[in-house]
Amino acid sequence: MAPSPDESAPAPDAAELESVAEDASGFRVSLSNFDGPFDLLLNLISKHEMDITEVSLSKVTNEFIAYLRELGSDEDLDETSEFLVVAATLLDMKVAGLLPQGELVDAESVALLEARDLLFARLLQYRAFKEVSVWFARSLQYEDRRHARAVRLDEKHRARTPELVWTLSAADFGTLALLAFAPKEIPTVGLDHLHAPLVSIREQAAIVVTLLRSAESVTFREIVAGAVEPGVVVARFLSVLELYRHAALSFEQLEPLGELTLRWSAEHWTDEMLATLGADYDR
Amino acid sequence: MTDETMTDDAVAVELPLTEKLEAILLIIDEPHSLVSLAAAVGAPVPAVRQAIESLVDEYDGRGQGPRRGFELREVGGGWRLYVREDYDDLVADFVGGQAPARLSQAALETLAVIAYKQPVTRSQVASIRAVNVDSVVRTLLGRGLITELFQDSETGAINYGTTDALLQNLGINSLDELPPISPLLDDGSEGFDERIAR
Amino acid sequence: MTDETMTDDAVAVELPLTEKLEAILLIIDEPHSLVSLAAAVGAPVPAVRQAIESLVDEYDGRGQGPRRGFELREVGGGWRLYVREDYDDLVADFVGGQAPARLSQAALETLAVIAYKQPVTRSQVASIRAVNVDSVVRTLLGRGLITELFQDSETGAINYGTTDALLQNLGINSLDELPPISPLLDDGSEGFDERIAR
Repeated sequence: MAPSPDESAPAPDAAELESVAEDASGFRVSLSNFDGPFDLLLNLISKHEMDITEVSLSKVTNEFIAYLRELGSDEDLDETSEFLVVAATLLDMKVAGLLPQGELVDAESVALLEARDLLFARLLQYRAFKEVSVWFARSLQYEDRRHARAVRLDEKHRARTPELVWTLSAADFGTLALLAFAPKEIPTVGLDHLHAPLVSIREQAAIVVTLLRSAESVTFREIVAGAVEPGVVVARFLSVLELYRHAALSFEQLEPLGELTLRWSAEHWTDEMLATLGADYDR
Repeated sequence: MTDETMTDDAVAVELPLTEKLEAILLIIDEPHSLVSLAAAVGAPVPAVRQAIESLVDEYDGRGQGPRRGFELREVGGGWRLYVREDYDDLVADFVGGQAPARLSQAALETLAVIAYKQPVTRSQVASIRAVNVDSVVRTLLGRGLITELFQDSETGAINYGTTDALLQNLGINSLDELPPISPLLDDGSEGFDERIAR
Repeated sequence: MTDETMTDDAVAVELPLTEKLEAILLIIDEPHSLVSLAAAVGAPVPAVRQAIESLVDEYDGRGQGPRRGFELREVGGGWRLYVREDYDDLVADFVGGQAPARLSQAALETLAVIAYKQPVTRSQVASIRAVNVDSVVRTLLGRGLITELFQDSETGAINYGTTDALLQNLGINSLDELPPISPLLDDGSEGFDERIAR
């Protein structure tokens, strides 16, 4: 993967922004071409000609999130939420990529690795089926052109079939028709329970700030104590990162993988700053 | 072979007339006249006549190969493949074994759909029943319970309807005497057609 | 020859197996397995297999007679007469009519998932494709390409599988002829199915 330090970044980024901007107008129209989140991911990955296992995560994540915003609220909720699940996983992976290697090997990072592997496994699987569907299309198309003998039976032979035994009255027939016309609803299971509620980084940051200001020092473990939703834990960690960027806190970690102790160190902090916190994740 | 014979057109012309005729004969239901066959294979009638005669001979075992279990016969001014008469009993036994005396539930339900929705195409029936109905429709046709009404001029789809034989079986005089089921018919099928169309 | 061969039964046996098979092949409208054909002509399966093979050769011009305009193909688990490929265009022109609507990309992918993962429920397919597949499953059911295999006694979820009609439509004889797909699939899906099932 190309190194992404500052000096080489601007040029490709600019070019990219352009291409994305170009696509953006077309994308809204062609959104339906992407049949599901994996389709979109594959498309983004192939656009950058990247190997599926070495995806430049932040690039693809940013575009995926951008496209996700275009989905809008009028789309099928089920489908939109599938996109959200993938987006959340991508974000997790992006966050993991921002961290120094080997710093986190606790339950959370293991879960993150699992989520990443899962996403890759699903993508690979989806890609395999997508590829083989080309064979299906070709075979079906070829066979469509073939002509098999399917000729009605000769009257002579038809006459030799056993006489039909008919037992239905007209009323029976009507009942049968009711049965035949009853819509064959395929029972569906709602997907609603699969979708975690959206977590706001800003809201979580407010909690983190309150916790930090209320004590001399707080460990990250304490900050996420009681958080049941993985999304909340992720959001609180993201807000810690963001607050660090704003020099609002300092942290201390005596040994790798050791306890992460956080101290509030903001000199000029106003609660208004919360409003813009994590804005990067909106884009 | 000259260069010319290597072009697509030339190769197509090279294909034997007898084989072309056999291809057409394999898929036709009704006897076709020499003129009609000639038009189908794009050859002059005398050549088609000659080719047909040689096929008749070959199938009857007067050519190089063995006799076939089918024959090419001229009936009512047209040509068609028929099972060789020697095998009529064999075929009758086979057909008898294949066709049970009672209609299956699937066949009865398909018949009901056709009875209430006629004229109706196979794909319309298939979408209402949410299953493929091709073989069931053939069975019902074979039993004379339904018939081909007309072909849609635009789509070419065949529309089916029920026959008097069904009315007799049901002991009624006209379709009007079928028990009414209209309310459900409208609700159920409408929404469904929309869904399946996607 | 002894007197015994003059009884009706014996005469029936005398008729060539290939001809009997041709008679049956001419009237069937779907592929029939060797076993089914053997039952129809009253001959042991190995003999039928041999006779079918010799018919295939003869139609293809590897026998004594000329090549035929039709061929005998093994498709969807059975044997059936087809127009020889060379003449598909000729026959298509003659028959007219429109080609059946193509399957959408979503339907093709769903079909592929069901073909390789069967028996499989809709939610399992949906998890692989990460989209709702209900309407696509309906379309595939309507085309007769997939069928409901059984209902899970615990969850009530319907398990789907492919049909012989699909094999015919693909021009293959069994699921074994599907192209192999990445071995990665097994690993990925196992863990995933468990997670998504929650």
